[in-house]
Amino acid sequence: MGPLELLAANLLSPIVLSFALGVAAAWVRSDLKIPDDLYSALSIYLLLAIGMKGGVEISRFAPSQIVWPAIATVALGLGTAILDFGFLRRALRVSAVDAAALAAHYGSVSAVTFIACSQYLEAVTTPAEGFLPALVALLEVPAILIALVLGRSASNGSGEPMGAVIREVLAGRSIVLLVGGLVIGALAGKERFSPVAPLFVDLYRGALVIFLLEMGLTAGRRARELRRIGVGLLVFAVAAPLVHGLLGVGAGRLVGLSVGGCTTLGVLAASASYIAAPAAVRLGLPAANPGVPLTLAIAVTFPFNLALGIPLFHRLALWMAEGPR
Amino acid sequence: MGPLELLAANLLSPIVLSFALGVAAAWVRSDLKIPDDLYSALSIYLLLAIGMKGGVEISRFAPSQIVWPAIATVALGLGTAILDFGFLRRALRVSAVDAAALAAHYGSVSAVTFIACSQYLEAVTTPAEGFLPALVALLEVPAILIALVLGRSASNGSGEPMGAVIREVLAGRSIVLLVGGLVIGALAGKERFSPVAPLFVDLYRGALVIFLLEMGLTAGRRARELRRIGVGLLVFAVAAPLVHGLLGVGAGRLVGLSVGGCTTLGVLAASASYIAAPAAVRLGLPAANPGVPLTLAIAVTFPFNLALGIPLFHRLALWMAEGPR
Amino acid sequence: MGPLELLAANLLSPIVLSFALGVAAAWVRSDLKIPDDLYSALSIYLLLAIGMKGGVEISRFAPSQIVWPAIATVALGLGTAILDFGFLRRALRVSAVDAAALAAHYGSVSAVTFIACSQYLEAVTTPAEGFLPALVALLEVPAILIALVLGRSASNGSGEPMGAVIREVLAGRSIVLLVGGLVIGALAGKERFSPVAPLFVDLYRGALVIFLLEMGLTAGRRARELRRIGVGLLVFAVAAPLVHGLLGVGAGRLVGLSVGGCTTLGVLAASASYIAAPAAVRLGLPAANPGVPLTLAIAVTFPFNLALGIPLFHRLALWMAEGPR
Amino acid sequence: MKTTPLKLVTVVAESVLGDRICEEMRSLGAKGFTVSEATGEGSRGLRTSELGGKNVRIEAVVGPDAADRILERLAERYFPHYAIIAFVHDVHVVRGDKYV
Amino acid sequence: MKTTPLKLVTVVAESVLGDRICEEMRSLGAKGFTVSEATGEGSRGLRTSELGGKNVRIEAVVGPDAADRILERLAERYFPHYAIIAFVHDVHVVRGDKYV
Amino acid sequence: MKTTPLKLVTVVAESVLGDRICEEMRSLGAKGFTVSEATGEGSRGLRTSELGGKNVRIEAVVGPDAADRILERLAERYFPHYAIIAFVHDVHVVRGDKYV
Ligand SMILES: Nc1ncnc2c1ncn2[C@@H]1O[C@H](COP(=O)(O)O)[C@@H](O)[C@H]1O
Ligand SMILES: Nc1ncnc2c1ncn2[C@@H]1O[C@H](COP(=O)(O)O)[C@@H](O)[C@H]1O
Ligand SMILES: Nc1ncnc2c1ncn2[C@@H]1O[C@H](COP(=O)(O)O)[C@@H](O)[C@H]1O
Ligand code: NA
Ligand code: NA
Ligand code: NA
Repeated sequence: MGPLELLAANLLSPIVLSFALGVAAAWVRSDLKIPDDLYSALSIYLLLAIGMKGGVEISRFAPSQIVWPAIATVALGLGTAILDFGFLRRALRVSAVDAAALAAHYGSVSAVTFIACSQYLEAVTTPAEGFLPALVALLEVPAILIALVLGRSASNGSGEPMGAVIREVLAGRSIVLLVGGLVIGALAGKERFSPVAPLFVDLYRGALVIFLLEMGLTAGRRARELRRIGVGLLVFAVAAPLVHGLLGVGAGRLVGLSVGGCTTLGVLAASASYIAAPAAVRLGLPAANPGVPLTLAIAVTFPFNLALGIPLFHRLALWMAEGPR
Repeated sequence: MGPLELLAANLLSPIVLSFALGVAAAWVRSDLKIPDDLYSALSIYLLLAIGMKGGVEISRFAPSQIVWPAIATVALGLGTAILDFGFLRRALRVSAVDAAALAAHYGSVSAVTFIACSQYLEAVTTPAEGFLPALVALLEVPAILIALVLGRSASNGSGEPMGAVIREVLAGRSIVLLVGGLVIGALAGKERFSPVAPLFVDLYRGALVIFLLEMGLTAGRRARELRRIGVGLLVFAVAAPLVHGLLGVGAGRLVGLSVGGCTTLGVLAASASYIAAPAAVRLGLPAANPGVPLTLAIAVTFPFNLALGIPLFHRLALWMAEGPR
Repeated sequence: MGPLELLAANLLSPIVLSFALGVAAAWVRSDLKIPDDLYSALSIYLLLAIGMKGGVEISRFAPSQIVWPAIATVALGLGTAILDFGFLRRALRVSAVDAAALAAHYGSVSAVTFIACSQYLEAVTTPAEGFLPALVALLEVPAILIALVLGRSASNGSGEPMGAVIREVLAGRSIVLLVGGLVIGALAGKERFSPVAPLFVDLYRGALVIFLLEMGLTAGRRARELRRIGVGLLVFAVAAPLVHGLLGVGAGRLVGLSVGGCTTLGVLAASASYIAAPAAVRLGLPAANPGVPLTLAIAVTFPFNLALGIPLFHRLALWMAEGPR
Repeated sequence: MKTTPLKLVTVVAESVLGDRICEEMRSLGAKGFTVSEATGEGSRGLRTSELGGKNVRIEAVVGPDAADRILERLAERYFPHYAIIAFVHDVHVVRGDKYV
Repeated sequence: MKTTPLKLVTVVAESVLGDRICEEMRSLGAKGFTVSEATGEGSRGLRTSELGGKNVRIEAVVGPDAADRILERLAERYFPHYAIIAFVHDVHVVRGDKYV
Repeated sequence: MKTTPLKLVTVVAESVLGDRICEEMRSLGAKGFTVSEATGEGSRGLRTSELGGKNVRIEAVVGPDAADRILERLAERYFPHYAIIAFVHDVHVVRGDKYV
């Protein structure tokens, strides 16, 4: 498939269309609402599923194969957060707490973007390393921590004590489910995992359709707030994923990941957190405006990555692997 | 299979039995309760699933094959609503607003009855046109609108402005999910739909079992209110589906639908709305008693169609197609 | 497989690991929370599923094959409850109402422990009689009733009238769903059940993983209360399942059940109720402390049976069948 | 706006009592009530939403006599053994004659 | 602690009115409101959580004039046809000038 | 019916504060509290139930001193940066000595 076909393939996938349906429903102010408990149930399910699937695969790799990608991932998290913080302070003159809040969101990761990327790679039959879910867990935390440190030192640190915030992040449900799933999968192994595969593997993609419907509804509702956000920040919400994605693909290449792996690392770096980061920032940097980063992450960066970023970083990874064709 | 066996096959299907279990549980005042969010989750799932499956199929038909069935469907919606309104006013001397409320419910459609009908047709291996889900969406709205107009002109129109009510109906969740699902299915196409089929196709019938358990619980609870409803209206709640069903099967025959298609159109016409119509009537005709139409639709007409109407209209469609045997 | 391998196989199964993850998450005070409605949805699903699967199988047995196991089951329920009550009164000097409350919990049954046992038997390819789910329903009620009678006569019966409590137990959701599912399965039969099997059979084990995550969270939270409970009761919470399990396996042997059947009857007798019993005891014996039996059942006895009891009673059943090897 | 001075009785209790308390209220003169879900903590420990541990929060607008009767009944029947709190305060109610 | 005496308006109504009542409140001077779910029973029968039968419970801290205007508007527009109850009482509010 | 006059403190706040506010209340003398879910709107915008945007509604029956201490603490620690409202009013409580 050429690049345009890959793009089309992505745009016409049920998950992207379902996201669009959610946006449209919010736009016509439909009374359609995904029940809160369904949303929670789906996120628990999806996080546990990627964890467990990753855990089952991870035993096939030697630790030595994983250590460099892991280091690259942590470096990406720290690097992109510091980069964003600096850029927002200097170029956009954002206050220290707000810059730190944005850096925490954008340096961290969105697990759903990761899942959408895996679906895309499956659809275009490009395999990726089985340990990638472990990298999602690794990428989630460092950016949040460094950003909180940056924001608090610049603002004389009001908010909860840093220790309490770190505890909150590490015991947060996305880490617990991802890491817990990895451990369960690794301990159970392929054979004992197979009886639960009908739920955790076969239904995975369908569940994502419903989850993205809710993401679309939320993005559509939040889109109304975009006009109150300055154009500088809107540009940031598109530029950041591009730059992060480029760094991510490059880092993947550097540590020897496959094309699928490079694509995934790029997409991970490009994605912005909307679960772990908001909660941590609210407690660690209460003076930061909580609405702006969340709106940008959900209503701009997430759809950007979902629709364009994924095929783009795939293209980039191909190009790095094979040279321009 | 002969007619009695078809009836038995229907009555012993898990979905009919599950409805009966719900009724029984309500009757013994069990503390069994389907959580609200599960009910909402299941209706979102079922509406999206019929939409998407219909959308995938619809591309196999030329628009010219669909246009006449579509016109017949709209005519059915308008016709049955006007018929009901006239009958209720004249024969039963129901007040204008209450007659209009009933006409809105009975002229519109119940998506779950449609699904039960599809299951039945599959079980008796009678195929039906793939575009029928689109007709569900088409049949939902016209009756509600005409009934509101009739009721409001007869009662000097209190309630929300008509424009607002129309907007509310069209942006209501059942239309959004059905039409949205159709569009997603049509755009994605069979191949891209297949990864999500394990959720949206394979689990469909099982999900219906749980949904009908809740319908049974609700019907059972509402059945207690039946004794406060006059016998005329009770007769209406059985006569209306019979007459509508006959008209629906006939209309299907007229526009050249298959036996399965005629059955389905009959069942659709015979079914009464309990989601879209109640909400619209509450806003458009607030003076109407909201309890009576809902109780009749759920506690009389729905079980009637589920248990008897579906095999009956199937029989009728067979008879029209093949003549009496 | 030798006994140690069987134990390992059980401890490394995804459901046991998932329970452990829940305990760990509660221990680190994670914000992970299974939504209430998801918990209810899963219990409805699991109860209905075991009921229906049992109902489909039950038609393959003659009533004469089931009557003795049924009698043994009722006797087990009554016997273990009376035994526990006497032991708690005499040996541990527990007050009459509290002893009765514990006897009601421990004489009754936990459906989830039954399910975990079925999974285990499948994993070790040991078949069990298809009518066992009916025994779960039978074992649930008698112990609760006899314990209430014992407790109320010893304490001059405050609380709701006994008739109301019995009604509440029999119309309780676990009985309604189990018995209702059995009837649906038996009436529908294998062929009509097959379209709903993808939901009720294939997803069963995966659903259990999520359910056990919640059980683990609850057990973990309740574990903090264990230090307030005397050591005598803690010993009871382990000794009771051992004694009951031994009686159960023996009773199974006596009435001619297979090794799988004996194991299951042992596990059923060893398990303690945490749904039906707590509700009934709260109404029938309001003076009893409701926290202690629930904490013991969930935080001690359930994990004990899940991790150790199941393989142990399997071993015991094997030994009784084949003699020591 | 013309309003009627009445009493609002609020009860929070373990959920197993929900239907019973509503029934008591009805029989003691409440013309209606509103129920919502809650969790809570009190002398009988944490009542989280876990397995059977939820609370119900019941409110009824009633006349002063009915308020008294309801509190009396609750105190007598449910306070000894169940997790429950009940309090009352004055409210001004639209179309208040409907509720006495 | 310095607090401001204000009014708390509480409305329980069938859920189809939820957004409309919030809108009315806003337009009549409420600077905010809190909404929760409820079920209930009243003269229009049981409003359980079944199909479309839930209630919303809306609270707004407002000044006395706004309270009056809100009750007036609700009584006029919604009391004739809808399942609804509304009442008001005095509260002491932290940082109360924010809400008038 | 003998009741004790006490204070009911009601707090509605963004949900991330839930556990913290309960903890503050406990440490300042509340013997119990009741928590429910809510959504709402205020000066910090709409707090719908979407992603992280819910509110908690916390009520505690306390003596007048504890009420004062609680409001003081909330005003000092949480009002500057968080979405929160707090108010207090008089209630008459059954078995009220339990709560002071
Ligand atoms: N001081 C209080 N203020 C508000 N609610 C309370 C208070 N004490 C108890 N409650 C509520 O009443 C329930 C039962 O209390 P108790 O009987 O003290 O365990 C608790 O779970 C709380 O929801
Ligand atoms: N006396 C009352 N006390 C508390 N809530 C009430 C009362 N009467 C009615 N309600 C609530 O208001 C709703 C509508 O009442 P109604 O318009 O009387 O049917 C009911 O569903 C209850 O939630
Ligand atoms: N005037 C009000 N009346 C009732 N609740 C309010 C009011 N203002 C704010 N709230 C609640 O308090 C939360 C936080 O308010 P705020 O800090 O003003 O954004 C809102 O989400 C509402 O739930
Ligand atoms: Na990132
Ligand atoms: Na119809
Ligand atoms: Na037992």
